[in-house]
Amino acid sequence: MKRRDFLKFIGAGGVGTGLGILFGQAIKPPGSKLIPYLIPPEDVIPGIANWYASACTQCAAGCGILVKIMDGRAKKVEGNPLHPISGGKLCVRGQAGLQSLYNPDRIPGPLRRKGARGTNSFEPISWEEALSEVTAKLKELSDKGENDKLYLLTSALSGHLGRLTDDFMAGYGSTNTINHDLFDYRNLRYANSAAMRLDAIPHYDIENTQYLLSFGADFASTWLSPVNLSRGYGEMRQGEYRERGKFVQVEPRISLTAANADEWVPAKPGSEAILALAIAKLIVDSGHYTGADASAWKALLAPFGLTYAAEATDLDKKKIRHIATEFMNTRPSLAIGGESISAYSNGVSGLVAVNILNHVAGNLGIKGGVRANDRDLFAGTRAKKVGPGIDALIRAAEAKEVGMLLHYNNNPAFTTPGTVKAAEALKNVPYIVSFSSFMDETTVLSDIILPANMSYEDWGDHFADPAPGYQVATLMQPVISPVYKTRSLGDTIMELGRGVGGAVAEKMPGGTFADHIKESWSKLYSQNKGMSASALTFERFWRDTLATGGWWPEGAYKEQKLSVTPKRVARHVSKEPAKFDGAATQYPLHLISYAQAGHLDGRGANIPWLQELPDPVTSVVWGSWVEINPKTAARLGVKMGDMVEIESPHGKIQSPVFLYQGIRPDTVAMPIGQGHTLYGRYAEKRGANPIEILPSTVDKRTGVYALNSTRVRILKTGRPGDLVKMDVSTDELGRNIVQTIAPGATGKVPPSSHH
Amino acid sequence: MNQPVLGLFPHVDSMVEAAVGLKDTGYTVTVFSPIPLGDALDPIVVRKNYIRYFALFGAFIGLFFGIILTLGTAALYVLPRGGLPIWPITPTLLLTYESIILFGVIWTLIGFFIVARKPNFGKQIYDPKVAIDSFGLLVEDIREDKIEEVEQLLKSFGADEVNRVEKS
Amino acid sequence: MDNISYKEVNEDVVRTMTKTGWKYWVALILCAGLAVALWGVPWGYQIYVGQGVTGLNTPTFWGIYLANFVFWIGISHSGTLLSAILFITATPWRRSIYRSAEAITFFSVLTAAIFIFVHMGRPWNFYWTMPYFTTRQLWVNFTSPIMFDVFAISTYMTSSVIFLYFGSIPDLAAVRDRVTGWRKPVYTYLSLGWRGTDAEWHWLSKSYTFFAVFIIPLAVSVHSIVSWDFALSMVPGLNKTIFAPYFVVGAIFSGTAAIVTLMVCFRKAMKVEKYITLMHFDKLCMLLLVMSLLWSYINVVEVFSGWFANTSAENETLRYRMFLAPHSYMFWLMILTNSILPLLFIFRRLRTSIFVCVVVSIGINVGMWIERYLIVATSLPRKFLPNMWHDYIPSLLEISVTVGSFFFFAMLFLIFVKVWPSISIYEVKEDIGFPMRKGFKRH
Amino acid sequence: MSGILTRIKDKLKSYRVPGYRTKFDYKWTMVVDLDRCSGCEACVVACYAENNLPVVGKRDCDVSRRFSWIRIERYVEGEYPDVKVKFIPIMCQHCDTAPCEIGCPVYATYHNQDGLNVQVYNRCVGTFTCATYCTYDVRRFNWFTYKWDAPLEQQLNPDVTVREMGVMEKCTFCIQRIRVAKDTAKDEGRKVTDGDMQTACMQSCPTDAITFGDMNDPNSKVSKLAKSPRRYRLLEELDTDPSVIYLKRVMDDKKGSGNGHGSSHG
Repeated sequence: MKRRDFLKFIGAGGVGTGLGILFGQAIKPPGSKLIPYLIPPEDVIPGIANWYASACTQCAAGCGILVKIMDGRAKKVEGNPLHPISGGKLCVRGQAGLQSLYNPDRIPGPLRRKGARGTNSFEPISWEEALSEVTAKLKELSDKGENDKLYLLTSALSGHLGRLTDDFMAGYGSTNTINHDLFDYRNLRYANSAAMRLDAIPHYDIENTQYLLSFGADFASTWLSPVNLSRGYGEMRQGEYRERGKFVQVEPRISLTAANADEWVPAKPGSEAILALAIAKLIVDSGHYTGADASAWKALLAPFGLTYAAEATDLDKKKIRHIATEFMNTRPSLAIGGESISAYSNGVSGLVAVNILNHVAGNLGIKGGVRANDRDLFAGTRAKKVGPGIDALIRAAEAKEVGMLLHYNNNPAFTTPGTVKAAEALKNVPYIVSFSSFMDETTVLSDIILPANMSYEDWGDHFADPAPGYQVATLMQPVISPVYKTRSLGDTIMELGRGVGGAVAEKMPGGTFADHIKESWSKLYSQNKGMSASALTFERFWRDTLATGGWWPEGAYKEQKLSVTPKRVARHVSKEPAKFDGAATQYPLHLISYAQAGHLDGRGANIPWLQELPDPVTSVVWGSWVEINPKTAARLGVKMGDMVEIESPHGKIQSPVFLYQGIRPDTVAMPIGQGHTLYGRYAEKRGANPIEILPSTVDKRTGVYALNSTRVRILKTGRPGDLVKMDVSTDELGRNIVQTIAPGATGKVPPSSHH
Repeated sequence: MNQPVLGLFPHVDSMVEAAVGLKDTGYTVTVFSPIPLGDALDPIVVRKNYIRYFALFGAFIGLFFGIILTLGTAALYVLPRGGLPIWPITPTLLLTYESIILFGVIWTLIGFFIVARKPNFGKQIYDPKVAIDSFGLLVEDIREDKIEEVEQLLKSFGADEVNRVEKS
Repeated sequence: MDNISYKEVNEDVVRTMTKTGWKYWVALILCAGLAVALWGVPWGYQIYVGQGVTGLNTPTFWGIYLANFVFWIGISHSGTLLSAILFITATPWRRSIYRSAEAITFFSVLTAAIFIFVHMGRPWNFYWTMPYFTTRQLWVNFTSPIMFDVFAISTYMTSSVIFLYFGSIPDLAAVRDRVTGWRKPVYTYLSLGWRGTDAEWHWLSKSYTFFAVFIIPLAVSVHSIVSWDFALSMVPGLNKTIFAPYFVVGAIFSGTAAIVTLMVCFRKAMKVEKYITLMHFDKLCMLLLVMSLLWSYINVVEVFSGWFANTSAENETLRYRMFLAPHSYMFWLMILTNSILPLLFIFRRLRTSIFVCVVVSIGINVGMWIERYLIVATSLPRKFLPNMWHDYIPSLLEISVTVGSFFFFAMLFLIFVKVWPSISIYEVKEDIGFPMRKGFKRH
Repeated sequence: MSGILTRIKDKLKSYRVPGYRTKFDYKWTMVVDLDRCSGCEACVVACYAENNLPVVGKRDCDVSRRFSWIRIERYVEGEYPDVKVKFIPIMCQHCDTAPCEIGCPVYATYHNQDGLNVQVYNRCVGTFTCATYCTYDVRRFNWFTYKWDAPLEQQLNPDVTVREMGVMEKCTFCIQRIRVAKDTAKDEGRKVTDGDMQTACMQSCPTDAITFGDMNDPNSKVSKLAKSPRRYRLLEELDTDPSVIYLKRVMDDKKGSGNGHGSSHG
């Protein structure tokens, strides 16, 4: 054999061997290897999770939630599918609650002020020490006989915790319970109470309506009960076995909700009430309204003629008439009033106007309209009267009439206009106790901090307001043990009450707050027929309730007539438009401050997920911006991202420009939520807070600061801003990305076209 | 005992003439040169091109290697991707093309090593001058009595230098 | 080359390897130092911290590193491909420059190959792209253009090294005879016992022909495959059928320009003007001119067909590339250097002016680098969904690595000229001709 | 020899290859009703929570390195006062002829038996090819090894890997939940049906815009919704055959982009 041939042979042999190995590999069954790198994530063996029902406390809506617990840690929050408010769904803030729970900037345990007030200098102390110090202070105040100088400042506390604090205050001898939240719908409550004699916020039945006319209600992101209303919205649009409902939004800018509307009606800021009344007048005049008091309505609405309204609202007459025609002819229709109609100096009037509109169109008390809610299960014991507002506390503090302040879970130093100087006022209070979880602008003023558990770590209950037409009682249970050295607020209050002794101690229930909740529910069980009917014994009922997350008589809606009479509302109807600070010549632009989807009133700003969540409308992350119409911006000579100064008669702030076609040229808008000076690493020194430059204008009837009651001017700074937005281009360039279909091209048509 | 003789020529043509003459006489001649002489050597020796078989063989191995590698391994783990067939044609062709070239090149090199008997670090007859400007003519298989004659012959053809050489 | 003797050639070439002035050492240390400082250190940092130190972002996942990769692959096309084509077509002027040109090929392929690892997210797992048997079910996807790359480039690198080494064997033998000390055994082994017999020369030239034949289609396929990394995607601006010839032409264009630039430096530094003459520059510049015209033609075709298609995606990419991108002036600079300046080579006077050659060839290399950069950096930022568009601006680190790669390449070349006969001794001698009794006879 | 061939054949059969061999067990499909979608982004945060997506901070957001596997894109058209804002949630489309899968040299991404486009983090070497080839820009790269400020890491979902630096990732259709549903169904000796599992985004969506299910099951909700006359798929002209079906938004859009005549641009 020649050498060359030998090599050929070797070569061929090598190939043959390779072939053999390959075939050998090929016919092996899969999975006979060592730990392969070929593991798609689906083969990771899932762990076993436990689910606990509770209620979401990120806003006041009270969605029922399920918390996924693995290894004693909360992993995910999801809507409780059984729960009538959330129906298994949840909004951004609800989802992000866990990052509030596990926030690295939570106050880890009791703190006592060390340095000067407001310098954020605290030292950790033990719970015993903290409780005894506060008890001593309470006693001291009581000994001085200044019991009525004790103030309690909280967000609206839900359920039995609220009742416990009421008892505490009553036992102590003080009536100064101040509930404050930037968006707590006081105007809405007041207007409903005045117009319809309703204590509870009614259920706005978006789900079943065929025509939704919204006056600036941003229900898709923040307004009232966003998850519940959004669920209704989805059904209204594409629910099975029904026609597609039409949706018109009146708002000076295209909010997230307005973006979903079929028509956007950019009425001039402050004129929304006039528009509502003008539509009501058209309806009454057309003879659609057949009530006995039609002539009274006619008289009341007489000043709101179409010409006047068109001029005041800066809208086309045809458009107003068109809306009026559709609104009355489409059955059922529904008008709702949100922030942009209520955030003026005459906010209550606007909301009353919406009620009038609903009344004359015949939308009150019907399916697909406004449906009354029962008083919650506390009826009679804790009426939801509109109590004193934050301005009462600030006035008292300025007058040095506050002896001691108990503060929990809100941030007036951030959410009240800069001109009010809330922080300055609170510095006059000799002793402030805070139960807050985060060191924010208000908490830092306190002398001692007794951090409360978060809702995931604590017992509690929530009674939905607005409820979906029937009562919803949600039970909260501790789903994990406290992450930090915090204590149940209920336990703390009870212990303080017992420590002070006397009348307070008597009012305090025995045992722990957990016992108290169970006991209270057993009372509810025995008082409430629906509850007792659902289970044989209370223990059984309690076990079921803990598992399902609460109690609600599903679908037990009681028809309840609702009406508005001219007499009741006459004093709220006036031709006088909203007042704005700043002369139009000097300050040519209206400023709209609105709740940002993720941050609401600023409370979400310390949650990294929400900071990094692009704003649904502008896609801006990690900062604030000011929305300006491109035409206005061209006139001012500013472009996207430029830093500008927004100056009102009460101050100025800086913010980068966001050019937005969807805003009136005479209006600029800024989101609320950023601009914290103190609120943990994720929130601090980021963006600007538009509330700082707002006037202290309040609606006298409710004490609510009017967010949209100032004009501003925009000044160039010449510097680039720090705008970070995720959308580079919002121009579709004809690429058919979001495809649309004209109404009527499918089976679902807007009902108005039937007429 | 054969004593090889190396004649160093300054000119190609004289060297070739000498080589032809000696070869015709029956001596074994080997030409050393600093440059490839190509067809100038045709009068002395014509060689067959064996390299082409190696190249062809390498190309065939490459062909099989490419096909087996791509198709065989695809059968090893059946992982669909992008809606392409598990045994896709175009990539197989492409990779086979590359492997044909790779193996063709490698086998050509191996072929050269074999037919040129390289590397060879053993003792060989060599004169560094042939790497510069001399054309060497090595004459082997000389009967002992003919050495002088060959030397004379080389000189007469124009060799600068004629040496009796040994393997070094 | 009439006045050069065979002996002189040997002496000159060996001199370039053995006589080393201080300037050489300064240059070498400078290049090596800068290569480490500008490339090695930042790359180490990037591996430690992550790809986040680059300017890459969500639509623009490929940036300057990929541009460098394509650029260096392009440079590589000068040497081996030109050498092979000119060898097959028996072009005489190839002989004194092809060795260095092949070295350029090897070093630039090496640089390019390293850039693949530079751009990877987890370069420590690079061997997962190699087809080898493991018990952990690692295998490679042969439908991936990246896999084509791995195959093509490793084949190319292997073949180029063989081609370079194989052609050098007789010269290594010549060097072996002339050196002493540590060099002696090194070149003894490198030359494989070459003697220069007629049989050796015969097999050498036969084998060499085969290598050349193998290498020409390989080189064309390599750059086609590199272009398919882009062209097989659906990204507007990358998904172009013309990319394969475009890249091949561009590669030869840039490679030839690189040869011109390097030859100017080389002949100056090594004082080998008598081997690399103005005639060589004349020929190379003619080649450049042809390539420039071809390149311009394809470029026009690319732009025109994109414009003619008149789809939103194509239009946007073109608009972005020419006017809107952060560095859109680069497009026009590229047109100047690649299409307009080479037109100077129409004139023989300018073809033989070293100054013009240097200016234009450097310009072409800059332009060709820009071309690769623009292809990547102005297509990916404008993909299909306008919401996700995002400009790409390379970070300082990326720029430093890019600059460092040039020093790395220079370092390799500097080492090469000292350890390898950088001018083919025996082929220059062929150029001189066979010494006959009646003088030299040329082929 | 024939024995070997049969065994190879059996092996090939044991993998159910989508589309072109035998039918696969499941064909996971997502239907997104753009008429329901309000753009509230609840899905985005739900995805962050479920899939351990890191928060990258303002600087990295600025260079477009945000991690959301699902994002809401918004398109604004018209001038004041006739402005239309449109939203579309975009996540990995799990294309049946996915461009990304072709690109990966190491099979870190490929099609699995359920028609899902899976990503094997362990295998990924980070060549970026998949992300470059992706026509929907849904792939996300771990530019750094991201850290969670303690104790935020206690929230991390143990069913989902935390990815290290240099690895590509993307929406998985919540494959860990699919796995749980399949396990449960297997224990009960049946196939996975509607209601057995929801993806995190679908679960949170307040307007019920997102529906997820098995297209091979003719009774599933997605099968029914997919027959809607409003059906379309994103960039369908690219022929990537996505598993995500969109239902057109009902809108009085004068341009009528959905009615076949694209608006003129360029």
